[in-house]
Amino acid sequence: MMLMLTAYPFINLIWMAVSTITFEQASEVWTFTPVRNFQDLLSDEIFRIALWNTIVFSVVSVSVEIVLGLGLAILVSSITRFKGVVRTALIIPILMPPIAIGSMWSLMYGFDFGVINQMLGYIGIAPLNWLGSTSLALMSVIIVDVWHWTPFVFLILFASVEGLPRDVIEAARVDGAGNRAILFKIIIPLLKPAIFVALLFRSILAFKVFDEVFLLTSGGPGTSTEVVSLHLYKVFFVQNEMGYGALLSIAIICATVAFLWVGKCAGSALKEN
Amino acid sequence: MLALRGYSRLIGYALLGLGVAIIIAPFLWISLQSFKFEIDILQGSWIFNPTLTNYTDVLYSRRSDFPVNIWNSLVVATVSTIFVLIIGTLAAYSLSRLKWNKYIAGGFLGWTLLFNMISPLTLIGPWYLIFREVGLSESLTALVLIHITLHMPMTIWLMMSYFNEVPKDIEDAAMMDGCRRIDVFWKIALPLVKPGLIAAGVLSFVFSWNEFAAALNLTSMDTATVPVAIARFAQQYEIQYGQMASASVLSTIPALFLMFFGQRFVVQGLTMGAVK
Amino acid sequence: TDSYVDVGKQEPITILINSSPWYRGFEAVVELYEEQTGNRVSLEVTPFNGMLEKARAAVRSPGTSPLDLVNIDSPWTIEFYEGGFLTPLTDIDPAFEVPDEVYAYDDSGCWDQGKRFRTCDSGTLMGYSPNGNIQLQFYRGDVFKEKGLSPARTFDEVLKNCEALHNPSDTYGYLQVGQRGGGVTYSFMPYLLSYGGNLVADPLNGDYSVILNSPAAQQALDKFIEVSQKCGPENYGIIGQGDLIQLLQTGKGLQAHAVVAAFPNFDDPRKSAVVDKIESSVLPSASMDASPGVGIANWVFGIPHNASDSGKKGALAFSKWFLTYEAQYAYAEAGAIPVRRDVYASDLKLQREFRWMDTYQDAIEHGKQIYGYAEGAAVVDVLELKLNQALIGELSSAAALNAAAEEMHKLFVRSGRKTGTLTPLSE
Amino acid sequence: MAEVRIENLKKDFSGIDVIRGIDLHIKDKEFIVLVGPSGCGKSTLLRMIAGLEDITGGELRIGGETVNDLEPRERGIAMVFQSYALYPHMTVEKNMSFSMTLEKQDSERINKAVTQAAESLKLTPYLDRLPRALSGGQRQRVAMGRAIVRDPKLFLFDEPLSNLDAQLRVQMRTEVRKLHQRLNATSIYVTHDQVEAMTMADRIVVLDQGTISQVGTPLELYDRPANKFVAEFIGSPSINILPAKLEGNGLRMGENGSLVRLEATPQTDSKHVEVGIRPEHLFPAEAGSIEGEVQVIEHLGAETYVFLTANDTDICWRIAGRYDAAIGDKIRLGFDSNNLHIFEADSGRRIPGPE
Amino acid sequence: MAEVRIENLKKDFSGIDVIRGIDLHIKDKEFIVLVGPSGCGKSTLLRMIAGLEDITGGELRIGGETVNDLEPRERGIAMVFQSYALYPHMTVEKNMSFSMTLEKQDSERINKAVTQAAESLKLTPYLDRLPRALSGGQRQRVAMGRAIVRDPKLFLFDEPLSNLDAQLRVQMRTEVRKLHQRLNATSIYVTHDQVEAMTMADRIVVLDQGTISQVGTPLELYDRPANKFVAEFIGSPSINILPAKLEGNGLRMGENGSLVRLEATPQTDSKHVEVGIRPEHLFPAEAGSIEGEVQVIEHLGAETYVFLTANDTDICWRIAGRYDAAIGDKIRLGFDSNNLHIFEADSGRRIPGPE
Ligand SMILES: Nc1ncnc2c1ncn2[C@@H]1O[C@H](COP(=O)(O)OP(=O)(O)OP(=O)(O)O)[C@@H](O)[C@H]1O
Ligand SMILES: Nc1ncnc2c1ncn2[C@@H]1O[C@H](COP(=O)(O)OP(=O)(O)OP(=O)(O)O)[C@@H](O)[C@H]1O
Ligand SMILES: [Mg+2]
Ligand SMILES: [Mg+2]
Repeated sequence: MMLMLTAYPFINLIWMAVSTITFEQASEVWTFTPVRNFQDLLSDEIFRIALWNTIVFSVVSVSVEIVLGLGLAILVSSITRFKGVVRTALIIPILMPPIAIGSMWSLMYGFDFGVINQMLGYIGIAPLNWLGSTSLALMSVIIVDVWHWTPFVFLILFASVEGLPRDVIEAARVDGAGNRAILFKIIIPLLKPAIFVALLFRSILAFKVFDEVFLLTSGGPGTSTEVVSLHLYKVFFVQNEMGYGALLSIAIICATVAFLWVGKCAGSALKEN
Repeated sequence: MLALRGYSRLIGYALLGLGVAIIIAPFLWISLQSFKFEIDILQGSWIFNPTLTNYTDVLYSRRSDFPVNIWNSLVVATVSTIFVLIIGTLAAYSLSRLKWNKYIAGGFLGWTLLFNMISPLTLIGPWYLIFREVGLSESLTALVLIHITLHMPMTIWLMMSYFNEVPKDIEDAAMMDGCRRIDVFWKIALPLVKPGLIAAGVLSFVFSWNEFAAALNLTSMDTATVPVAIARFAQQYEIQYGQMASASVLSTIPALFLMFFGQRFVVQGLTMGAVK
Repeated sequence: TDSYVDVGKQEPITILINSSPWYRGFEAVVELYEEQTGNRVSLEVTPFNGMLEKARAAVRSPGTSPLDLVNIDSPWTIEFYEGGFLTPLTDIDPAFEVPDEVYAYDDSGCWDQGKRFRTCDSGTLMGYSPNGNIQLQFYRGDVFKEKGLSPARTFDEVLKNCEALHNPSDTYGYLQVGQRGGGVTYSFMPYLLSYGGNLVADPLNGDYSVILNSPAAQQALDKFIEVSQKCGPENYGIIGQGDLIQLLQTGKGLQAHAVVAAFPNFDDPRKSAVVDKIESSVLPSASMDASPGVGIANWVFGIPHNASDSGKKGALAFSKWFLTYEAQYAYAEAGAIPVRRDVYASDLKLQREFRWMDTYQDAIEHGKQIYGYAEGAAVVDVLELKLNQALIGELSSAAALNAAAEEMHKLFVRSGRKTGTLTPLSE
Repeated sequence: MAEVRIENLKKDFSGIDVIRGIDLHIKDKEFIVLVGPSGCGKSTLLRMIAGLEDITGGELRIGGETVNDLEPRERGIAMVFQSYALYPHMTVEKNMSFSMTLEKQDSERINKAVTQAAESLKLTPYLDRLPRALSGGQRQRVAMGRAIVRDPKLFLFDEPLSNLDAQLRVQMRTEVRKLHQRLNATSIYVTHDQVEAMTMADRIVVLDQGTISQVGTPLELYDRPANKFVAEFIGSPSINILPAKLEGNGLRMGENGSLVRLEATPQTDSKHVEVGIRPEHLFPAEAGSIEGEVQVIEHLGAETYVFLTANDTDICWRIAGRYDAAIGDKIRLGFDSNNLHIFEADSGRRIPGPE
Repeated sequence: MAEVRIENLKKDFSGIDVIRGIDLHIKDKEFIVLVGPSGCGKSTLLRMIAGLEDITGGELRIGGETVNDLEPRERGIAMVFQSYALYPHMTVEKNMSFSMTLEKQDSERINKAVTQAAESLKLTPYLDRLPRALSGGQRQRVAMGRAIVRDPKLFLFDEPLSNLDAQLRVQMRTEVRKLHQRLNATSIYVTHDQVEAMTMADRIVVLDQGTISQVGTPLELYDRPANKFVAEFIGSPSINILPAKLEGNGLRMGENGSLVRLEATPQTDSKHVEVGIRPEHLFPAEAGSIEGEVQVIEHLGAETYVFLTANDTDICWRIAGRYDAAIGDKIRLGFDSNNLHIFEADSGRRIPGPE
């Protein structure tokens, strides 16, 4: 069953990617048009922009989330009281349906009545055009993403932090390590496998980001927050171009793989130094 | 982990406090909105007449079968999480401890990742067809199966990383004590990765709880889940913020509760497993 | 009440309907139907964003459709007509016809497969509109009275009024949708049409020459941008239909054009700070001589080709009932936008809450369907981006129109239409 | 200056008193060996000195400064953990150089120190291995290496050689003492090995259930244990304890045993005493006051232990070289009254003799 | 029946040869002690017997059956791990009873076994504790307890007493031997403690870098070590090794030292030999052939070690009781030629004497 649920759609996807699908008399007509689909891909300006935005979005949001999630995980495991409460509080954002997050944040970002601008007003800062300015919009989306997904990273890493061998950390402390050294030389290296998994799945999820962008900006203003899955949605779904959409989807997978691979290389290059 | 004493204790707690505040402030704000009339929400008023209309509307209006939706979500999320945890931990354990052929294991893990990258948009169609063929369309079973499939990869990967942290020595000792592999898994490895198991469970539950694309297409009015119901408040031309807020609160709270009890259940199950 | 038509006993049916401001009206009418006839109707209510997916899934899959009557937004209808997914209503009952009193909304319910265009002259009847949404101009009656202003008839008057009204960020002089993907195109249509521009030359007769980048269109776009810049809030480039309506509700917006479906919101004290203060008028035009460009954004009810026979019959029976004067009257009373001319002409309009009905009757005369062809969705997508880019200043108006025209041209070439281009505007 | 002053130090682990008021003054450059039965609180005491356990009560001063609330790294301490606590993600080399890199020493110096330490610990072939690919003893040596590359004021060793073979242990003993001298550091060394305790210590501290039983030089403890507990704990095989009664300045062994004259009258009020006599102080004697039946003979090569029972008391006799007897043989053993240790039967306190 | 036959057993850890072809036949009910320097492969060998490490080459038979590919639990083995490997999530009691619950023994019996084991291990007060709240020695005892509640064919002990104090160790030693006898099990016991090795073993196996150096009873190994390695390894302090030259049936110590007559002519071709002489076989003698300068004196209480240098060779002299000398004193020591061990200088092989 599981195989069918995964393999069949995938094969279908590949087949679609080299076809053009139209409907006649309420039935599908598949035409084999690989060249045309690829040409479309090559000349798809918006896809390129979307890819770039997605990469920026993923790199920034995932790295911020990892840093914050790790920080929170370590802080929470370092406190002695209220651990349970804090942990529960910290995972609330992932409990909220993305669609609610999108709409409620767009309300919060509201230019005129949004609570964020209200707050800024109290401390004497002029209201910001969070979602409406091309320079800010992507950042605003990233902020929401960070808020939404940091708990994910936190949860994964917290479980791992709690299992770290205490005597090793004590040994480091006696060896003269301060909190900083313990963090960077002991905890983070020991957490590497968990960080890796968190990074992996956060990156994949970030590459697939849709709900937040769709509800907050729909890719606008202009193309400033256009991301690949939004583009895919428009092509595959709104424009009903299933063949090209499938190819796009495969291109996105390839891009994700490439992205992860580059990330891995960058990671090991960093480690060398 | 870190020693928070004196000065660094202050900073630590301050940072943590700030983090918690930033994370829950929006939620509290949203909860606040759920007690406002829409006009107060729109105007961002802080002083307003509190009302429960949003809640009554969400819970009792004809369009929104919210209690039913919550029930559906509970069923789907709980059942799929249980299955995901069982299958996922077993798979993860066997991958991390049994000597699998490198290519088979690598291929399997790679495939789970790749599958995770596919946009759900392109998957829904085939799934819809499959379930119509086998006569499961619009049933919760279909949704459960999909959620199991969707959330399995992450669970496997996560649990693998947690299992790898278990000292091999301890498992060896259990083998000496007369455990079969499966006993080692149940009685030693699983209890030792309890925090990880809970994390994976929470994530699988949450993802299932919030999954929208498949839930929308594979359910009907009777079997719709919470996210689908909530999405109805984002109607054409108008987002019904009040109802949206109250529905979010209503959706978050059972999830919180369930996770809380779920954790207990997991913990208890494991202790029982260890005793038996 | 006894003048409701008798449609006889029918099997239960399922209607796919989206949540929307007028949903409650529909729900009320369905309840009435059940009460009257004893027939069961279940409503499959989906989020707006899930409509199309569900409708497609139901009609495309093999086997019997779980839905018997589906609600389709007019831009999507072509896909369903052309793909053969709907049963012509006359196939179910040759005697069925839509009453004359029901607005045709620029023939949105008919399809001519040969011409690949919607027209009732030569086409078959595929559906009818359950909701006749169009755009109207809204303004604040109280403020206008106080300042001695009158509703704008031209866009220049809009600008003039707005000088007196615009006082950011307390009040905004004129609101129009600017969001990409949120309806900037629809919001721009009144300008385009009234200035004498259009997208394609003559689709009815198969001429898909792109005429978007005409000087008239440029004029229209420049005016559109000017109004946004001078009279809108700072984030005009991201204002969606919902945001706009809500700005009116909070009392910040003093003039605007928006969909009529929004109107009940203005008088709902739970949602609005301006109860009873918003008035409507026909959209402004390019000049006093030009006619206003009223874009129609209606929905169409159709019956899936793969619905069960009893379902088809039941759906048609419901439709008959639904389109009667009595049903439509009740429909309007419950807060929806009715589709019968005689309901608009009835005593309802005398009621304060239906004060928009007169305007509606005037405006619908100018109503136009904009994309009656299969490439519609792709064209909108292009326009949403380019118009938004022009609006926020990323592109000049000429560049935006040229680019959009070029892409549209490509689309038509690709689908094998007879098409052509204009000489590009100088950028 | 790293004298250590411990005043009324206490530790309880949520209700379990583990250290119950310890007073101890360790002089600068002293080598203290800490011994005591398993679970008596040795590791806990070391961990408190290192700053790894909160101090429940009392005061701890190192080099004159109260360090109760100081961070471990501010105390200038190197420690070998009983559980090794190696950094699993670092090679042996990195494990050993970690503390020096933290101090930002230049790499040449680090290199030299690590090479040297590895040399003396016989770890050179393993420098690039991760701890998980090492044997138990190798791990323990890495733990040792981590401490000895440093230059601390105070060394804490928690059973650092327990997993090493005898030969290596002898070598390491010498290394540790040398290091102690070279660095002019103060050392506290926990061990269960009698030889280590006797040979390495300037003074031995005997801990019993969280309190100090006796502090003194090795031979002081051996020759004049303050109480029965110390007498039994120091020396292996353990001292023989026989019940006896004081009669004037004579000592009657067992119920109706022979009377042993003592040179001086013991200063005590209690009549019931216990007499301790070390296994090596017994000798075969026709007229000996102990008659026992051979139960077990253990041949260690260089010496032999003969275990007998005399009047229901187990007695061990230690003989240099070989000794042959059959199980069940009856043997008469004598002793010199100078070699007796007399303890009050109830309190266990030593009754001072004529020393 | 649990005789163990090991034939040409080999293990390499991805390229590192750790066990290099071991042949060993352990008889049923035998108590084998396995000794060898740290890192020589003792734990690896045990783990292979237990079935925890794959066997790279050779054959392993337990009770006649080849078990190379059997699951650990099918081998009927109980094992104490060097690293303890306690179950962190179970109390001491659960840790100990785990194997019995797996066998679905009835709870009364389990209870009895655990209570008894806890008693003998002095763990009764800690039965409800989790391992992390135990001291090092207590943990080690739990590890021991886990093995001794069981009823296996074969016991494997990997340094099970290394973290216990001397007294407890002596008691545990007895317990283990008793257990071994009661259960009629075969035991393989790894230790670094000379006393344990000498007193517990039926036979000792000396391992050196993954190969067996010698197998024999304790005194065989002590008295007739097969090579220099065994001679040095067995006995603490270690045997003194002096270079010498064979001259007929005489032995010239050092370059120009005195000539020692031997009772029989050694059977060897090599002229250059090394002479081993145990520290306890030296005695002061005016005409002794070794003259050394005192470097260190170690007082152990019951005995004294004097370390001297003679002709650049370090020599240890072991004296029962006390001995006083000043550092730098010159001492002349003699020995009995019967007590000499002679080894070929190049191969280290023992040159058979007149035994
Ligand atoms: N996983 C491994 N990979 C490579 N080498 C290993 C691995 N495990 C052990 N070794 C090496 O194998 C040798 C034997 O190890 P083993 O643990 O059997 O030693 P041992 O005799 O038990 O020593 P000790 O007395 O120190 O416990 C050691 O030199 C060790 O470094
Ligand atoms: N976290 C804890 N909670 C409760 N009791 C503890 C805890 N840690 C240690 N103990 C107890 O404190 C006592 C002293 O422990 P400690 O580790 O200091 O003993 P030790 O003298 O080092 O013994 P060993 O020689 O066995 O290592 C032990 O009885 C132990 O059970
Ligand atoms: Mg300890
Ligand atoms: Mg070992």
